Order: sequence, then structure tokens, then C-alpha cells
Amino acid sequence: MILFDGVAVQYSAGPPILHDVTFTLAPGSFHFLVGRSGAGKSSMLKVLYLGLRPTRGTVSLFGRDVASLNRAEMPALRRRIGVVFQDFRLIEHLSTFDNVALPLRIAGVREAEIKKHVTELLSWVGLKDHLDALPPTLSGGQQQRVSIARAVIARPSLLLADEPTGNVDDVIGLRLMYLFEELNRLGTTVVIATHNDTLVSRFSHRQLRIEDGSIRVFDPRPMTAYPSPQGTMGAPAATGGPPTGPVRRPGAAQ
Amino acid sequence: MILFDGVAVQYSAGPPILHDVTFTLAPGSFHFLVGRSGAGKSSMLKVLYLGLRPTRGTVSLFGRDVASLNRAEMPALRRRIGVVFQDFRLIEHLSTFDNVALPLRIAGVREAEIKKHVTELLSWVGLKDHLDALPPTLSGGQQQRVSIARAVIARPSLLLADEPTGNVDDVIGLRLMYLFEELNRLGTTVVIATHNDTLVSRFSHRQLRIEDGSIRVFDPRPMTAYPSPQGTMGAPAATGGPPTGPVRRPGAAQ
Amino acid sequence: MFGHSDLPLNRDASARFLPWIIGFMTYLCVIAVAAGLTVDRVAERWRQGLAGNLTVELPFPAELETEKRAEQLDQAMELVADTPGVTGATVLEDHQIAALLEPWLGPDAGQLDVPLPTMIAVTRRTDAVIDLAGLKTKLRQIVPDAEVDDHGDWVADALGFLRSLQALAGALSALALGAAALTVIFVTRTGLATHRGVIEVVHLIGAPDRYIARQFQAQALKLGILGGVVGLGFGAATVLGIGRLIAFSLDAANPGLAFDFRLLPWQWVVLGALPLVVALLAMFTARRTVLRSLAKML
Amino acid sequence: MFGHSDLPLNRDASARFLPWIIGFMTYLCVIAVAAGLTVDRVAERWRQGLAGNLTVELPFPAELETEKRAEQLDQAMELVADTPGVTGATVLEDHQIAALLEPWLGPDAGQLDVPLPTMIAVTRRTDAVIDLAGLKTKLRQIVPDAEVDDHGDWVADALGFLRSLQALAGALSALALGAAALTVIFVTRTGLATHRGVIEVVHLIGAPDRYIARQFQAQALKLGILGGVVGLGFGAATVLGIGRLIAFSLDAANPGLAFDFRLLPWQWVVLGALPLVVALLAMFTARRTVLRSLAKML
Ligand SMILES: Nc1ncnc2c1ncn2[C@@H]1O[C@H](COP(=O)(O)OP(=O)(O)OP(=O)(O)O)[C@@H](O)[C@H]1O
Ligand SMILES: Nc1ncnc2c1ncn2[C@@H]1O[C@H](COP(=O)(O)OP(=O)(O)OP(=O)(O)O)[C@@H](O)[C@H]1O
Ligand SMILES: [Mg+2]
Ligand SMILES: [Mg+2]
Repeated sequence: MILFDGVAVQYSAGPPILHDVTFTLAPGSFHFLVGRSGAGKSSMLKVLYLGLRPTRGTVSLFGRDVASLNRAEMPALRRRIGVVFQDFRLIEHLSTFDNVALPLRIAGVREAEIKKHVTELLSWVGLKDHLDALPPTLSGGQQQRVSIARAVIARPSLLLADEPTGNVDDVIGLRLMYLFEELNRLGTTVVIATHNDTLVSRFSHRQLRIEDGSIRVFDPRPMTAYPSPQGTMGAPAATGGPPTGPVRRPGAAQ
Repeated sequence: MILFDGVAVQYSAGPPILHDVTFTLAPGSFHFLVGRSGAGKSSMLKVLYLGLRPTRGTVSLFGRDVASLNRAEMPALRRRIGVVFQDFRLIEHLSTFDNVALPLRIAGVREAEIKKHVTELLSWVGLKDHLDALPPTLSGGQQQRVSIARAVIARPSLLLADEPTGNVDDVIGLRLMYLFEELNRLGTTVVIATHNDTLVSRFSHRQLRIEDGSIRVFDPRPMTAYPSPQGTMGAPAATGGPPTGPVRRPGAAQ
Repeated sequence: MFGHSDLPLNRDASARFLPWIIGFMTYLCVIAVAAGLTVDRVAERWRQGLAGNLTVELPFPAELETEKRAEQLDQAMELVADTPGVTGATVLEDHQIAALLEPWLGPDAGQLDVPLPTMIAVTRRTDAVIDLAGLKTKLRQIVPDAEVDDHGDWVADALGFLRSLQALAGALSALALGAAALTVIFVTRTGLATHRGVIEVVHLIGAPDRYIARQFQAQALKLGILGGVVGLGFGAATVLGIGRLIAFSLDAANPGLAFDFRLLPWQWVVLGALPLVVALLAMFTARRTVLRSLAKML
Repeated sequence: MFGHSDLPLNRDASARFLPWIIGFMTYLCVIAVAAGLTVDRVAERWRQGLAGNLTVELPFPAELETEKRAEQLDQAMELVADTPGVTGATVLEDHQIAALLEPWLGPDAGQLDVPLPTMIAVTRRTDAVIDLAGLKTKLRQIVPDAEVDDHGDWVADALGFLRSLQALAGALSALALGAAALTVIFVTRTGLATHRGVIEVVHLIGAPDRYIARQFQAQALKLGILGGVVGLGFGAATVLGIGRLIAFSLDAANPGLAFDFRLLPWQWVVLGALPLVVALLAMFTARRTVLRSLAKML
């Protein structure tokens, strides 16, 4: 699914951020990406969503060598990746609904289906009353949830989330984690960059730890029992679980 | 110092966010502003930094009724307020140094003094190596620290910080809290909006709690001993404490 | 789906600005093209009216009897009519000559007791080359001081001048179109810069370049048509107004010489097509600018 | 401190675009003003040369003896010279009349054996009103068919036409300046929109409106001067070129009638001041736009 081999990352002006990174993420796996502020978490994700070309080494996504992709092939690949940006990057003049609907519209899903799934997902993240609100009129935490909804609405094959709980309280944070796990259970590979130690220790998923520019995979599971997410968080009774997005998966069109 | 009397806040289109808010913050006090996501913390701070006029009631800042201020009087008042925005709002084409220097430049401080104080403060928040970096090339946590440095550099009479530790790890978070407390000790009134329960419970300052649109002041101190900040966090040995900004306080010019 | 626009282009300041600039450029273009077309008509008339024609002057000595005079005139007419390439010859009446002289001698030129030279206006095929020197030699055998004038130098100079005016009009049109294209490039680049964040996000979500280009080109086409039509409206009004003004002034000044400055129907069609040209120019410029910028930008 | 700019205005696309548009508008303005000034000179000359002058025609009967003729001419000259308001009178030589008639009769008009009417060119004070009818009556007592012509109608028409041209030139200048101002408003508004985030932050940090306006107006002044100078350069070159072209064409066509189309020194000073006018216009427009927008925006 995701394969890094001897990857180095460096911005044009500056010291190398990552070097000699080699690892494999299995399809359907769930990883936290941890490290100090400035360690390179966001840079790592940027490489994964094709926003940054590695300086050295091979990155392979969905079985394709990223370096060999030409400009015209990228959109199709990108449609299979959902991203929660650290700074949200919502489209300011589009309503909450339209922001979340955008990936489906670009993929050509029918409006009726869009309406159903977007409304359902936004209700689940607690934004039922803000469907028509523009992002600048939302609170920080509300914006973060819109950004998450947009990333997951098209049921991507790969979900990358950068500090997705930095602006919400613990209750909402858990609810969002539950959404990610549900998506993961349906087959999406998930990578979540975070500083939130509480969250990381609560969910004993594998960790990609960035330290001094290199990445180490750490698996806490041999030591702790794998907790059932439902048990830990309590799925909301009303909906019986997070919505799973449109049936026709846009990424599958390619 | 800060006086709210029967204040209500409402955005043109939408339900009232806050109503009947009445409280007083003494000069030199330190408050956390807490509440769920979407409760109205940022809106409350917006009223305080003159970014939003209350719909009803009286707000008085530095002994002046805010409603009576005309456009020409605002800049002087604003120069006495430092703000850490939830979304940072750094100026993208100015270097880290210039962003932090901006309040001093607008206040007309000499370049030599600017250079000394800005460099010192940026070293203290761990950005010594990024003085010339532009904000888009900084990591999320680094941007947050630049934003904090800009808010405190001119030693404001009032510091308003909105979720100032949402993008940094706990070590840096404590260091930033230490900076706020140092500033507070020098006379600045501090209000910090946050979701970080760990932080709130660790520093037993007074709390402004927003619930269902009204604000309650809560004082945890009668119950817990007031901890010495130095003891809790360990001031960095190298500098012996956070820098305190330029000697000539720009706000004092008026 | 394509009715849906992610970029708030129609809220940009450029949405209000671009039509005016495009309108102004179309206006200039209409005026310049109209001027060029008018000059074309004038030049055509001059070429046919003057270059096509010869004038033969027969200054009969004052003492010559009327009979002899008529005889010599007949001979000269015959000679002229038989010259290869000549299609017609008319003796100008005294009052026609007087009309020509009127601007110089006043309205009473005709009643002046002044003997004027007898003149023959000769029309010829435009493509015919007439042996002027030979004709003159033969005419002088009939009337000693006869002169043949084909106004050649003067017409060549005048036509040269008109052609320069036309070149100027062409250059002005090109300049106006260039300025319009430049403005569209600028507005598009500004749009790309203003909405850079949105464009980046839409890209990362998986939209191809043409998805973004489409929104810009639709906007440019819309604003281009709007501006073009406005410019054409004002331009046509100005052209009609100036035509009327010139016709009126010239007519008042020289009733005999007034030109017809009105444009022909096909020339109006040319002018009417200008907004379309401008709008399409705007659209393709926008498209090209977006695609080129995106390839560099992301 | 003021050398320091918080807004990256000089990196906006408008920094490269505005000088061109301002340059183009200045160019149009220079051409229009130069045309207006030239027309002014031409009109002045016509008024002085024609409206100021009278022509007296004395068509002596052909049978009159030369002596008698000279005597009558002397009487007429005296009469004319004594008329109040007249400043001078000259008998036109035959070859001068011939020159006037040359375009119509060909270069040999002077050698034609055609008796031309004797003409007196009369100059008068521009402000004087001369009793034309009275003068004519008196002259007819000397030469029965005498005519007095002040070319009045024709000159009035022609001047009217020139004034229309001038009004057109004025309107075009105003239009060009208006378009320049409009462009500056647009560019400034775009700048305010593009940098809205920065402006808000700078405001919240305590910068007054004029701190922001200063950056925009400095930029507009800089770009205005740049564009204005470029426009003046091309404009002056065009004006000189067209002047040369017209002079050359007219000279070749009518050597006797050629006008002097060169501008006077003070007229060049007027043209030279245009870029400054445009630049100041740009600056104040930008300042006003910023201050007004900020009052609404924040
Ligand atoms: N576009 C860029 N150009 C140059 N340097 C960059 C750029 N983006 C990031 N960096 C640098 O790369 C380093 C890693 O940044 P990155 O954003 O990946 O950190 P992070 O782990 O996400 O940190 P945080 O937790 O604070 O968000 C930082 O030192 C940053 O200054
Ligand atoms: N400009 C605005 N126009 C209209 N409504 C707004 C605007 N800004 C905020 N709101 C609404 O006001 C409410 C309170 O928002 P605010 O940003 O104050 O919340 P908050 O307490 O800061 O939340 P968070 O912790 O998520 O940042 C939210 O429901 C939000 O949608
Ligand atoms: Mg990051
Ligand atoms: Mg908030």
C-alpha cells in the first residue's frame, strides 16, 4: 500500500528534515505519527498526499512509484486520498455543506446522493445546525470538524489527518477518533499526526515516531491488550455509529 | 480594568452567542476562559480586542467605555492589547523576526532595541534558528509560537490568548505558560481561552466558564494550594526566565 | 456539476472592473476600425474619381472666333475619345468650372466676366495606361497651349497619406486588443493569486487543471461579452455622431465637395463582430494564462 | 520605519500591470491633448488668416484700358484703406492668384492666357466690425461688378468643425484619465482584498488607517510615474511622427498651403506635465480608495 525506501526530505533552503526513511504500511492499517513540534510530521504527510517530492529515495503509493507519475495522472490518485490539514484549509466562500460535498462533486457523484451523505456525516460531527454557515463564521473546533468531514466523505483509500483534535475538547476528540476507526474498519488506511499523548496512549495503534529526522515504527500492542473502540468511547446511541459515506466509492472509478 | 455589564453578543445572522454577561477583571489578574467548542470563547475575546461590538450592554476597557470610542482613538487602545489568535494570523510574507517586530515598529520603537528584544524572545520560545523563515515554511507549532511572541513583545497591558497551546507538545506548552505568568507578574492582565483541561487543572487560576451563553467566574484557589510556577515547570536554566520585552512600553505613550 | 463554481470569481473586484476596461478597448477598436474603413472608402473614391480621370485644358486664345473654337473642340474631343483606354469625355460647362473655383473666388465666380479655359473631363478604365505625352503632343497640334493633367502626383501623395492614417488605425486597434488581452492576463493572474489557497485545496482534493481553467474562462467570456457589447454601443454611437458631424460641417463649408462618410452594411457587420472577437480573445487568454500558471504553480 | 512595508504590494500582479495601463492612458491623453493644441493653432490661424481678412474682387471689363484700370484700382485701394478697422490692403499679383487656383487648374495656371479678376487682400483688426454692405456700395461706384467677401460663413463653419474636434479631444483625454483613475481604484481594491488578512492584523495590532493608506499611495505614485513617463515617451514620439507625416503629405500635395503642425514650446510643457498629473491622480485615487474602503471594512 505505502512503501518508503531510503526517503530523504529537504526543503530547498534549509537542513534536511527527514533522511533514510524506510518502512511499509499495510493496507487497512492504522498509525499514529508522533514527534516534537517541528520534527517533520506535516512534511511526512505532505509527501504522502503528493504535495512534496522527496529529495531522495522511492515512495510508492497504491503500487505506483510516485516519481513516475505525470501531472495528468495525479488528480485520479489524489481522489483516493483524504487529508485533514493542520490549518483546515476550508474554502471560505463555500458553505459547510458545499465544502464537504466538494470531493464528491469533483468525482462526479449525483446531487441526491451527495445531499444524503453530507447531511448525515455533518450531523454526526455535531454540525447539523451549521450546514449553511461559511467557515469564517464557525468556531475553531467547528472548522476542524468540517475539515475532517471533507477528508472522509468520499471514503478514501488513504486518510491522512494532521493534528485533527487540536481545537476540540476531549468529548468531541473521542467522537472523531471513533469516526476514523470506523473508516479504518471499512478498509481505509489511516495515518494520524498528533501531539495529543492522551489520545495516543488511549488507542494502542502502531506509532510512526519521528526523532532526529528518522522514523521508527513502534508497536505498543504486544504490551497492552487491544481495546475495543466501542468499549472505550461509547458510540452515540442515536445514530448507532458513524456514517460510512456514499456507496459508490469515487476512487474506485479509476 | 475590564468591566462587562449586561453584555449580549450576537452575529447578524444567527442566534445570540452570549447574553447578560456581567463581570469585572481586576488589573493584573490571570483568567482561563473555558467552554465547549462553539460556546463563544473566541467571540468573547473578539469583543475584548475591539474586533466585535456587543449587541447590548456596556464594555469598559482601561476605564473607557468601548461604545464611545471613535475610529481614530482605537489604534492607541489596541496597541495596549496583545492577541494570540486561534488561527495565528501571521503575515505570510514577513519573516518570523519581522512578524514579531511589527507591534514595536508600529509603536515607533528604535531598530536597535527591536533587534535585541525580538531576538531574545524568539530564542526563548525555541525559534532561534528560524528568525528569517517565512510563516508558511514553519511547522504548525512553530507558527503558534511566533504568534505568541508577537502578542507579548510590546508588553501589553492586556494579553488575550486563544488556544495558545493547541499545536505544541506538553513541554513547549508549559514553557509558554511560564511566559504568560511572567508577563502577568509584571502587571499584564491575562485571559487564556483553552480546551486543554490538563493545563487548566495544573494552574489553578480563576476561570471564566461559558455555558449556555452566560459566563460564570469560578475560583479554584480556595480549594487547592496556589502552586509556584517555577516549581511546577522548571524555568530554563540557560536564560534564567523569559525575556520581558522592551523597557519603553509603547502602550505608555498615550 | 459544472454550473457549480468553487472560486468566487464573480465577487472579485475584477468582475466589475474588467467589463469597463474591455468596453473601453472595444470602444477604441470600433472607432479605429470604423476610421480605417471610412478612409478606405474615401481612398477608393479618390482613386476612382481622380486617378481614374484625366483633365484636358484647352486655353483657346481670346481672339479666336466661336466657330473655329467649336471646330477645334470637336477635333480634340474626337482625339481624346479615340485614345485607347478612354471610356468617356465630357466638356465641362462654365458653371461646373466655376463651382470648382468657388471656394477661391466666391459664390459669384460663375457670373464673373472672366474667360475660363475650356476643360474636358476624361474618364478611363482604371487599369488602362494612357500615353499622356503622346496625347498632349497630338492635342497641341490642334490647340497650341493644350495641357493634359492626370493629377497623378497629388493623388499618389494623398493616397499615401490615407494609407498612413489607415496603418495608424490598424496599430491603434492592435494596441487596444493587446491592452485588453494584457488586462485579462493580469486579472486572471490576480484571480489565481487571490484564490491560490482555494485552488491548491481543490487540486489536492483531486480536481484536474481544466476544472479550474473552466471557471476562469467562463468568467472571462462572460465579462468579455458584457464589456464588448457596451464598448460597441458607445463606439457605434460615436461613429454615427462623428459621421453626422463631419458630413454636416463639410456640407456647410463646401456644398459641392461633401463626402459621404456613412459606413456600408458589410462594414457595420465587421464592427458588430468586434465584441465577439474581444470576448473570445478574453476567454482564450484566460484559459491559457490559467493552464500555464497552474503548471508552474502546483 | 516608513521605508518598511508590511504589504507585499510590489509583488502583486498589479505592480507589473498598472504601469502599462497607466502608460496607455497617458499615451491616449498625450495624443488627444496634442491634437487639441494643434487644432487650436490651426483654428487661430484660420481666424486670423481668413476671418481677419477680406477679399475685394474688381472684375474690370476686358475692354477697359490699362490707364483707366490703374486709376480705378487706386481709387478702390484708397477707399478700402480709409475704411475704419482696416489695417492694410494689398493688390494680389497675378501669380498669387494663380497659386490659389493651381490645385484646380494645374501648375501652368499662371501662364494661362486667361484674364483673372484683380483682387485686393484686406487685413483688419480682429475685433473691428466693418460695414461690408456700405463698402460694397461705395466700391461699385468705382467698379460696377465689385465684390467684397469676408469668407464669414465658411470660416464660421470651419471653426465650428474644429471646435467639435477639440471637444472630442477633450472628451477623449477625460475618458483616458477616468479610465486610469478607475484602474487605480480597481487595483487598490484588489490589493485591499488580496491583503485583507494582513490589513486586519496590522489594524488589530494598532496601526491607524493612514499607516496602511501610505503604503498604497506610495505604490500608486511610483507606478503612476513609471507608467506616465512611458506613455509620454511613446506619445511624444507619435505626435512628432504624425506631425512630420502630415506636414510631408500636405507639403507634397499642396506646396503653397502646407500648415505648420509643430507644437509650440509651451505646448510641449503642457504635454510634459501630463505624467505628473496622471501620477498624482493615481496617488490620490489610491489614498481615497483605501481610506474609504477601510472605514467600511473594519
Ligand atoms: N515549506 C517549507 N519550507 C522550508 N522549511 C519548511 C517548510 N515547511 C516546513 N519546514 C520546516 O521543516 C521542519 C518540519 O516541519 P513540519 O511542519 O513537518 O513539522 P511538524 O512535525 O508538523 O511540527 P508541528 O507539530 O509543530 O506541526 C520545521 O523546522 C519547519 O520549519
Ligand atoms: N463571524 C461569525 N458570524 C456568525 N456566527 C459566528 C461568527 N463567529 C462565530 N460564530 C458562531 O458563534 C458561535 C461561537 O463561536 P466561537 O468562535 O466564539 O466559539 P469558541 O468557543 O471559540 O469555539 P472553539 O473552541 O471551537 O474555538 C459558534 O456557533 C459559531 O458558529
Ligand atoms: Mg505540523
Ligand atoms: Mg475559538
